[in-house]
Amino acid sequence: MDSESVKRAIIKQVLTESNMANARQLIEKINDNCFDKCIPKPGSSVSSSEQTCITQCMEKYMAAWNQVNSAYLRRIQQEVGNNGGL
Amino acid sequence: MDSESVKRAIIKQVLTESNMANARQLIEKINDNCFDKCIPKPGSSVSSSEQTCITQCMEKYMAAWNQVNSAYLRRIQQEVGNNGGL
Amino acid sequence: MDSESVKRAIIKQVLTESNMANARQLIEKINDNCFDKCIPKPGSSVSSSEQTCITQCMEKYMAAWNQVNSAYLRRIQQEVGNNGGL
Amino acid sequence: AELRSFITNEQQRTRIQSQTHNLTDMCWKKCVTGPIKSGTLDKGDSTCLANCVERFLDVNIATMKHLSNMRQ
Amino acid sequence: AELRSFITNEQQRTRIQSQTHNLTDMCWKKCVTGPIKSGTLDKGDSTCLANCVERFLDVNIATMKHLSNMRQ
Amino acid sequence: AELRSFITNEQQRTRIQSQTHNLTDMCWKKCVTGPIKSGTLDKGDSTCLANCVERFLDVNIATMKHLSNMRQ
Repeated sequence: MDSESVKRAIIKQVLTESNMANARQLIEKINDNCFDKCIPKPGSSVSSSEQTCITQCMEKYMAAWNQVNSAYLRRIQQEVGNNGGL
Repeated sequence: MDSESVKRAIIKQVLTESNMANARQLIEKINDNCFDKCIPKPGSSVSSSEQTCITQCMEKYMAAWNQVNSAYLRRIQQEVGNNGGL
Repeated sequence: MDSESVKRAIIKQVLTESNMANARQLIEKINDNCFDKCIPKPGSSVSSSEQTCITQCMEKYMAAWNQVNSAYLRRIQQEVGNNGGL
Repeated sequence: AELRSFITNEQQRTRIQSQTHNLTDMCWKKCVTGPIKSGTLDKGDSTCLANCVERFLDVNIATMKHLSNMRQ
Repeated sequence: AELRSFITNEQQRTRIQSQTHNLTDMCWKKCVTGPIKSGTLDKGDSTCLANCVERFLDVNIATMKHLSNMRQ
Repeated sequence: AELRSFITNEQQRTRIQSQTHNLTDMCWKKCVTGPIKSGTLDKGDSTCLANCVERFLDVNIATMKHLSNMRQ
């Protein structure tokens, strides 16, 4: 294996691990927040209205994540522009 | 020390550390949840009714831990039986 | 570099890192608790009453930290005096 | 090899215990809401705790299915 | 050198993503307070989330300035 | 040897500071419940914070005694 292939392998490995860690954190937060919101009193099964709530909650939480991410990145850019650091 | 003794020593060490970490986590959770529940307004000493609450809360929390643990293990077994993984 | 200078350099490095970690934790807790308390409904800018609340909250939080720290240290000393360990 | 399988089992046991601590904390807050009156779980607490674990894992599985469908 | 700058960028990206998870969690609890009625953010949620991020960072910057003034 | 005892002391100081951060966070939430009206602790806040630390440590010690009695 030449040094260029080693480099590409390392980059691929780091990206995979970083994406997995990000997905894991997102799943944890969705579970905690949507369970809390949609299932205040856990019964003997997930009712159909709870199921609807959970599906909508997941989509809404991911939309919230995307919006927070954009707002955060925009602000970081702006602060870096203003005085070279957050 | 022969390799069999080394192995046994490692196993003992790992088990001890794992049990200590488990006990430490349980103690932390009991302290946080029972302090929160039994001492809403901390006074100049622990009153006798607060003391009763704390002792009962500890026992109840440990009973809850055992029940959650069994329910969790039962479900993991079931999911593994259904499709080979949680 | 002689061994005495190495030692002093290590001590300085450890102290700097430890103080930075402490400051970072304090800043995180102040941000979380004062944002929560002073900005219940985030608007399009920080209002002047919110700004006053935040400045006072920071000072109050640091005063609380100092008081908790003293009470904690006093109790540790006392427990060590009583039976040689917390 | 024997040692390796011991370590693997131990790591799994540690993950399960740690998840049990989180589940107990969360379900305790959801189910044991009144004042403490005894050191044992009454019928209502006990049913709620068992349902809480089951329903949380239902949500967990649903989230992972949803995300893996989205990716395809 | 190329690899090193990749690693540095990745570390920064990880910090930003991790901070995004914390901010989303906090602002979700502050802004999405009613029952879930759809899978999209309505206008009110959306404005609140954007303001929540901006105001939290304002507080963050104010705290760091305050502490660094104190030290001098 | 001198360096080793410095490191041991530092580790203890770090543990105490970290525990102080957790205690302050918890006791702040329990004791400072109204709106902020000044940058100093009033008498009520101050008494509550001191009691909060003492009572939390009482509970802490009681839990450890209880668990160690159970094991015997």
